[in-house]
Amino acid sequence: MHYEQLGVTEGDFYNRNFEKGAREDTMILNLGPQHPATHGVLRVIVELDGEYVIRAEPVLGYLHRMHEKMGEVKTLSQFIPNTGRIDYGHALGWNWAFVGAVERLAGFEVPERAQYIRVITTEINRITSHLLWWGAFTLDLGAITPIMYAFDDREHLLDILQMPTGSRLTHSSFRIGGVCTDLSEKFIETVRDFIPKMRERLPMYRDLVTDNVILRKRLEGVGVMDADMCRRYGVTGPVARGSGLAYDVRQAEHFPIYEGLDWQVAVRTEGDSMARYLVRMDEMEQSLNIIEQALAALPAGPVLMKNAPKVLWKAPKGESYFAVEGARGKIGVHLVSNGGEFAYKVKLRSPCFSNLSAYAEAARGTILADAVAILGSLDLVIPEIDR
Amino acid sequence: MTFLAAIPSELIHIVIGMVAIMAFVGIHVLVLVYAERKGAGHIQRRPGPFEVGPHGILQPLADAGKLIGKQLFTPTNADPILFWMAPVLAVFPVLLLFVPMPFGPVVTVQEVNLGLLLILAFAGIGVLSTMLAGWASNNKFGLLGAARTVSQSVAYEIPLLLAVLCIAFQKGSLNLSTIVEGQGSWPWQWNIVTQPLAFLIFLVCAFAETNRAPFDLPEAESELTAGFHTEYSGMGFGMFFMAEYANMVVVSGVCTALFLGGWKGPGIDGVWWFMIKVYALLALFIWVRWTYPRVRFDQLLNINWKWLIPLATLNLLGTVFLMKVF
Amino acid sequence: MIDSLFGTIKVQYLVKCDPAKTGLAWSVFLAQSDLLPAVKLLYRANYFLEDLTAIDAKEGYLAVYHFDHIDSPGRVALRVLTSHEAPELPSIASVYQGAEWHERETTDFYGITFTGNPNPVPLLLAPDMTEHPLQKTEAQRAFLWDLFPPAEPLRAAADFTLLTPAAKLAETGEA
Amino acid sequence: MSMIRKVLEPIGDLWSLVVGLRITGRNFTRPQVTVHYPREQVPTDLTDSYRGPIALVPHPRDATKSKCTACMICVGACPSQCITVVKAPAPVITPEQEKTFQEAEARGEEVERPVAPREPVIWINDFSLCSLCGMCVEACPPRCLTFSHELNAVGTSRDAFLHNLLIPYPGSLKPTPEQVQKLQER
Repeated sequence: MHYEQLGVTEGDFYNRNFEKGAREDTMILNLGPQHPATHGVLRVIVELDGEYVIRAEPVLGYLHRMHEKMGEVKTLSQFIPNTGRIDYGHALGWNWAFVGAVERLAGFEVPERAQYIRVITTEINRITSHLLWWGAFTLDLGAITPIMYAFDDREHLLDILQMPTGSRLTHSSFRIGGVCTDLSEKFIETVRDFIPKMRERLPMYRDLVTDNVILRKRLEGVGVMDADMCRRYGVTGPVARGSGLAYDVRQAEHFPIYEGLDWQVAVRTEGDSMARYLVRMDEMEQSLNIIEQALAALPAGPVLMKNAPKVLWKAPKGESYFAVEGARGKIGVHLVSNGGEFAYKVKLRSPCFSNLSAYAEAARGTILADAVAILGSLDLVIPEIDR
Repeated sequence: MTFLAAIPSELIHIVIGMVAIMAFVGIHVLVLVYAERKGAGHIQRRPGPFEVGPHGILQPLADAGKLIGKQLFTPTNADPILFWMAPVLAVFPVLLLFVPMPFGPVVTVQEVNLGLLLILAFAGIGVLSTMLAGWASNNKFGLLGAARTVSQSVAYEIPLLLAVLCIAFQKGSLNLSTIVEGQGSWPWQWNIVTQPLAFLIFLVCAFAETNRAPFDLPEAESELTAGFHTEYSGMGFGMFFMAEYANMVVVSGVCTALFLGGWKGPGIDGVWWFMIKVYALLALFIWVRWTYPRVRFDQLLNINWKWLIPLATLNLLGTVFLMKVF
Repeated sequence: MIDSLFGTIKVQYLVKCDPAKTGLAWSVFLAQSDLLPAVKLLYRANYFLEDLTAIDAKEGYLAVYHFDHIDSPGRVALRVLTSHEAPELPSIASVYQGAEWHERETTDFYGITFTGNPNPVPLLLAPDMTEHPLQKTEAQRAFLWDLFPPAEPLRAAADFTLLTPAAKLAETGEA
Repeated sequence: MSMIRKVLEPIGDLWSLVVGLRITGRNFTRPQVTVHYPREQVPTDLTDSYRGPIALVPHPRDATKSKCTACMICVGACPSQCITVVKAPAPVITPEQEKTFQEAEARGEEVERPVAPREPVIWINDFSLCSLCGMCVEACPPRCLTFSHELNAVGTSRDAFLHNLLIPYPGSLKPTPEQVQKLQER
């Protein structure tokens, strides 16, 4: 009421749009774009009846960079650094999806050693991503210490990942037809040393957080998503696997290296936040298994195919779709080429985008603290949603 | 000189006591801020404050200087009177709570017959300040924080009272000094041995009443940004901060007096035993905060209504029954 | 599988692709009116929506819907053409709620209107923005037959000429 | 049975709280993992793999020069257009020289006219735009570009990030004022 006297209409376009469906006796609250629980610049408008969330609507676009347009104005290999910046958590997954799409379009055969290196580095990157999520999620639930322990391990993993990729966050070490650097002896040695250390840390995480009664009571039965809901929203990744859908792109799309290794797809059937949590904790262990086996089976050979495309290389005409299991779900790159050095169309399928679209339904009727917990359990990386 | 002689010595006693309390609270807030940050740091395997002074020992002073230097900011459409009354109301009742605190055999500002009652009564004012702060800041997060405070504090005062009543019945007094006198020097002579359940209930309620993690819902950072003090800047925030730490000292002190034998201990009785026990409890407060996640609002109330109140009532009835029998 | 699933629908063009070469298992061209029935069939067959985008070509905007299956993976691409002048498509958000955001995103990028979208406001771009960044100029646009390499369709409508090169079309026209 | 479980469950729950306290307590006594940055540095074997701002590899025979031939491939490869390379101009031929050349040619001798040296005169990397992707390093035909391990590329102005690579790397990263001016004129 004061705002109208001041000549200010309350809220912006999205607020007014949201208010159209609101009840008279409720409070509309903007969580974000600057809010501790939204991990970046996501904004969620919620309609609250007391502490109960009646409706929620995520508002996106605060970190929109139009990567798909950049894909059309940069040559195919020049776009690789961009893919490392779509999702800061699991940059190599995006790297792989893009170079995979180009390789599939051109029909390139990637050297086997390069494929192994891709598997190893992507899995290390997946663990760093899950550790980041684990810390941030427990922070959402009010436990401040776990993130520090997670970052302790994550820093070691980033040191390791820095050896082949040269950077600590926005890795972009995959190239069309291979990878840019070979694994050093030191890398292999350090990873071998680190795996048992990490295996010792995981029980500590379990005792400190997973088994904690407060956390279990906060997550069990909260934000239940059933399999049908996952399908309707295109939810993938650990979120879908927490709802009993045993869908992992690593298995579903027949990745040659993964098929030769002994590992399981982590699945839980409860569909609540705790199931999503446990799936990710299991995945860290599975990733360690994969890394260990892949290191043991690492073949010798070149890491980049002969005649790997140069900057001004013209891709053949046609289209291709390549999907990778990212830390957050199915990363897909749809590439259409008209035979030029630029892509005619690049579509980046972001897992977080689809996962977040289910949030409005999952959060309906929950208490505000649960809404925050569900948001955290989806493992959102905002730059990936906005692209 | 005749003028001074005309002042009743009681009054001088109280004035000196109040000044001493203020100094005590001020120093303890600074020490606790440092201890908490250092403790959090070491639990998380980092150094904590390190740059200001040796091992960051001057960090609380620097923080205080920063807070004092900041602009005091009243949000648009806030109620300025209530808005600025709240932080004042948060700090001053807490100072009064130290009046009947039995630091040592003679080191008490004023022995009050109904000391326990006085502490419980004035502690209730803290809720009012939190509620006013949330309400007056014209902020939705603040409002939610205020609503949470009221239901949380009101609910948790019941088991707290019931737990305290057990001791009061057992010792037949509401005077804290008398209660301490009634306990022996050795740990097995303390009330915690006869009333372990009351001690646990008191401890849980103490966490809730002081808004400390895992019950820090009114200022739940990840949900309500900063809850009731979202809009406070500078010393307005600083006073809430002070009140929180002063409250911690008070509940630790009361807990020590009621359950842990107060100033009594093996060897020579005295203030040091009281302070050692208070610091141990404060360390527990800090330790717990950096270990657990936050409970949810309905769970918080469920713990209270479904567990603490029935248990406290049963405990009280049992105590009364046993006292009648023996 | 898809050809039997879409038995009741008048499919314009249906190709079985090699997933190792294109990543797709099936590529289907549909008329606008057949989109919603086809999507309903896919939903009943437990497919999930992967993404939705459009390709700006000379003939118009080609909206591309990617679906995949949890238990028997194989990507299905549904393609529907709409004109540059009045780009409009039926919304599938009533079947796949997740499509709501994808449609809003496509509206932002290409200016295609999805009739029936429950909340048709801009998603990623500013609400007051009128440009659609992924639209191409007429010179940049390519023909669809130029983008999609020729393939042997399992089913094709007689009047479907989108993927026939213009030269060939002229040839057959003369003949 | 369920009754017993109902009684035991809260005890187990409370025990999980004690376990949590034990873990944080144990960590309290362990040494810190923080590196006190200005006083300590991370070990150099970590920074050796770090890809910092690009630098020119010194020529094996003359360390003051590089093998760069100013072929401009790196300029085209860069996704962010952050590289500016200017070829050395052809030497100015004075009329007298020209005359001698012509005379020599008239005599039918082989004349070696001075040509532009195949080297850069300006080699500036705008580090504020660089994304450290390594496209230039990989594209360079004589392999004369490399990543430095410089962690502390900081500055207080935009000009400070115009790295002049012709000045040998462990030294000043700043271009000379004339070069900055030239760059701005272009």
